[in-house]
Amino acid sequence: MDKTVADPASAVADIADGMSIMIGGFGGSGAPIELIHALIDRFHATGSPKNLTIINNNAGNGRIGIAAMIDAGMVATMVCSFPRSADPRAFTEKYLAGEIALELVPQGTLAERIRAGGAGIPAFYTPTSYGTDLAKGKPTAEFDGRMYVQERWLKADVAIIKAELADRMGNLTYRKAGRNFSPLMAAAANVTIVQARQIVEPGNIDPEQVITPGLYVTRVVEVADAQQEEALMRAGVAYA
Amino acid sequence: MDKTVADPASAVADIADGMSIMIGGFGGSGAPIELIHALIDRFHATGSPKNLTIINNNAGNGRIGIAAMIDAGMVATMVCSFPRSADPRAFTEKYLAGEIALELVPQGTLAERIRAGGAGIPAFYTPTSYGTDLAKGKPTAEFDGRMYVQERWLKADVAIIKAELADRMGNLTYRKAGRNFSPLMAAAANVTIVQARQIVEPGNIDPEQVITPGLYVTRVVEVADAQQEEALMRAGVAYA
Amino acid sequence: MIEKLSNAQIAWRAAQDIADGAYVNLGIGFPEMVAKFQPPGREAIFHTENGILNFGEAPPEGEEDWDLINAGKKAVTLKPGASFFHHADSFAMVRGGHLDVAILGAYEVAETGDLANWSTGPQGIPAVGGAMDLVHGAKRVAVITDHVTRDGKPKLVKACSLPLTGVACVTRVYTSLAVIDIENARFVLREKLACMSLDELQALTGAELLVQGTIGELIVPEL
Amino acid sequence: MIEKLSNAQIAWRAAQDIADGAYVNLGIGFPEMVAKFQPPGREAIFHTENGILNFGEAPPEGEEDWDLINAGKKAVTLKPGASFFHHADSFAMVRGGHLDVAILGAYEVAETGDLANWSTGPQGIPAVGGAMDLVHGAKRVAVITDHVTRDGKPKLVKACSLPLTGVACVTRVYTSLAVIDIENARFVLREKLACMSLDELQALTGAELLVQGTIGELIVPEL
Repeated sequence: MDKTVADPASAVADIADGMSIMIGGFGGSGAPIELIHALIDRFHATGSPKNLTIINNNAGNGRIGIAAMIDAGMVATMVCSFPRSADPRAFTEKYLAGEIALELVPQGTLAERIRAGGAGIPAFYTPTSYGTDLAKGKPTAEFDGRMYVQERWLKADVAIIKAELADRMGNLTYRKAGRNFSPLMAAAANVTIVQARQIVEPGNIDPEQVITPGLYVTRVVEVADAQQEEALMRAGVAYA
Repeated sequence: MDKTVADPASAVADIADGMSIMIGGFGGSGAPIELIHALIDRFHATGSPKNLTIINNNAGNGRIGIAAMIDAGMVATMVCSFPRSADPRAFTEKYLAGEIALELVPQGTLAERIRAGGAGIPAFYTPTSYGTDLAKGKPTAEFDGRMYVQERWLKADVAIIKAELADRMGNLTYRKAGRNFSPLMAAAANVTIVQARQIVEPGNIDPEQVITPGLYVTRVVEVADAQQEEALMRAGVAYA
Repeated sequence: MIEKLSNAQIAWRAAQDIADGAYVNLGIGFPEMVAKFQPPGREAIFHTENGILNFGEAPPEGEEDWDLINAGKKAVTLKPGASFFHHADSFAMVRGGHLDVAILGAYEVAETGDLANWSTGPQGIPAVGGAMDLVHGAKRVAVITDHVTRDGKPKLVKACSLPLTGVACVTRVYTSLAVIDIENARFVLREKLACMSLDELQALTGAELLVQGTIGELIVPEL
Repeated sequence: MIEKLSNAQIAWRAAQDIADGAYVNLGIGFPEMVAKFQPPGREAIFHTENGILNFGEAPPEGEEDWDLINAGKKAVTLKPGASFFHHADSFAMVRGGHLDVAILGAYEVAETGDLANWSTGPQGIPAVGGAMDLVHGAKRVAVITDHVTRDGKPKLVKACSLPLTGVACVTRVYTSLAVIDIENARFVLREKLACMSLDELQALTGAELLVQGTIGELIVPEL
């Protein structure tokens, strides 16, 4: 079993127009910049993929990563909890112009909905958002005297995430708080694409330390010197 | 912050009559034998704790561990998925005599209910058990054309579990498949009591490798040479 | 007298349908035997409910590590690329549809795909384990079973008489006499032993066997 | 002119109520300041939504690791005994009631305990983050805020006019003028600045301040 592919471009080659894509990362921490930029490269070369639904905690920062996808006009809908950032202009401009849709989801509900998508739980109840605008139209129910909102699972066509180590069977570890949404997204997508700092042979990751077991992973590409969104943003880099 | 205590007896000293207790382990793998036996010792010395509800995947094996609790007459109710074992006589005799109650829960539903208890999710839907006797009386609902059963969270007064390493803040790792239900139970109980093979100083467990963060743990006792239920059972040991 | 397949031969036949790279859960007991018959050159990855992916064979006697067991509480070993996870994560894999195949035993299988394999009725101690989760999780749920009970009664039936494990969940049955798919709530005969006529097989089956196209010969090596 | 507390002084006062060994989440922005004022000898453990428990201060500039950030996307460091976990596990801690205290900012707090702190209305870009989860998770949900808006209008009100973050969730408010508990859907005044009369404070508050027993003096060091 060998899930490795040669480069980011081939890793994301089957992502098509109209797909929903979960993108790992919280701000720049854990953001798979090279995979995102490979998608942007293909869009500039071919006009695809476009009309995408992107699921991420945020909505991009500066002019790189998800922000650059939005700038390029590839994104039809953002599903996120916090579409603000140090430099939120890409999303802000499109949103105020009515050119991008927003589904705003409380952060813990976003995480749990993705977790439910991977775990085969079609719906669950949470106290979060009860009585607020974000619960409007959702079923509610009382349990043990307290009111809860029913939330549905969230799945996607594709997840693209960043890992620290991968083996060629797709077992993954993450780096520090770069873990965030990625293990959840890996389980909730039909196809999970991983950029890892290093790909090792099976047996070289301690089974106790695997965070994402390989059965969730479709393909893995090694990106040894990955760029960091926050550093790029601070350096004023624009990817286009 | 120091959550360590001197010995198993003091670790479980506040477990009282009528409590619900989640006990980690799947068969003998991860079973906290010394903590269980400390409870049995107290019962023999004082008549308490009794009338307990025990939550575990199984219902004891041979005449040690949970089986010995049942033999001693401490257990009023077992909540489990599989009350059979190589030597199931302790539970079987009491059950057939009508002296112990059984709540039978599918294994994945048991795990998810405990996970929900720890995660503040009062109810969720699962396809498991739909259309079977184990779904009788439970609400059902259709999502995306498929039928699901509503299950409720499961919490307990106390969890007693076995870990590999602990630090004095309660951060835990587990040993191999001894992990099983323990991280879930640690989060779903009011009081979580841990026996660990070794207690180390904070900082001596890699933050990437912590499986149960310390905030779920109430107290930790070091049991360096813990007994293994399966080995005891095979050796014909009876604890009384 | 028809020479039916042995359990090992049924397990062998089921193993031939497991693709290279498949993630597989084998029920405790008889289904565990399927792992022994992986075709050469194919690498299946076995999952066990108690939190291991990619475990291997039993260790030599005396070398067991009782923290390293499968769902049947038997000692196992690890293969390179194994991982451990807790029970909720383990059943997320099951329920979330991440396993390619689950292979289970059966008391009865109905032509609707209903399975009864956990309870023989109100007497005795009920025990369900992970079976009810497995039948609603894996992409393909197959059953391996003798074609009839010890008393010679059909195990493949119109409707189960025993308590159900799951509704409309089984898609293929490997028996001691035949390979049968369940499609549109009907048994579709795919393969049968050559020494047995369709009528003979039908007589041992509790619901009608549909024939679509040719019936393959169920050929299994001596084991 | 009343000399109200600075933000640092409000944060200092809130920090005095955090017990030794408490697990604490501080909202992004102003509430993060509370961590600076832990009383000597007390060890609080700070949680951040993006999956760290027991993080510490910011690293020196130039030494940031951008995979080691807090929910406000600021670089942090680790203390001994830290741990990493994914987002679902992180919010299980929050929603499951495992944090002792969450301290948040506010646009408005109602005497019912309702909190509005995520949206100033339909104009602009809405962003909620983890606030709606935090208000329904921690055992104690406290707010730190100026007592009035920049325009001098009360932030403590009978009913919130802005979109709610949560219903009946706040139990204590630390303001620039007072410490107020919310009990039985009423504001109960616990401490106020000595230089200010009850009537003066009431005039700046949008709902009645109950007095139960003595009102403590809100004493905070120069910071």
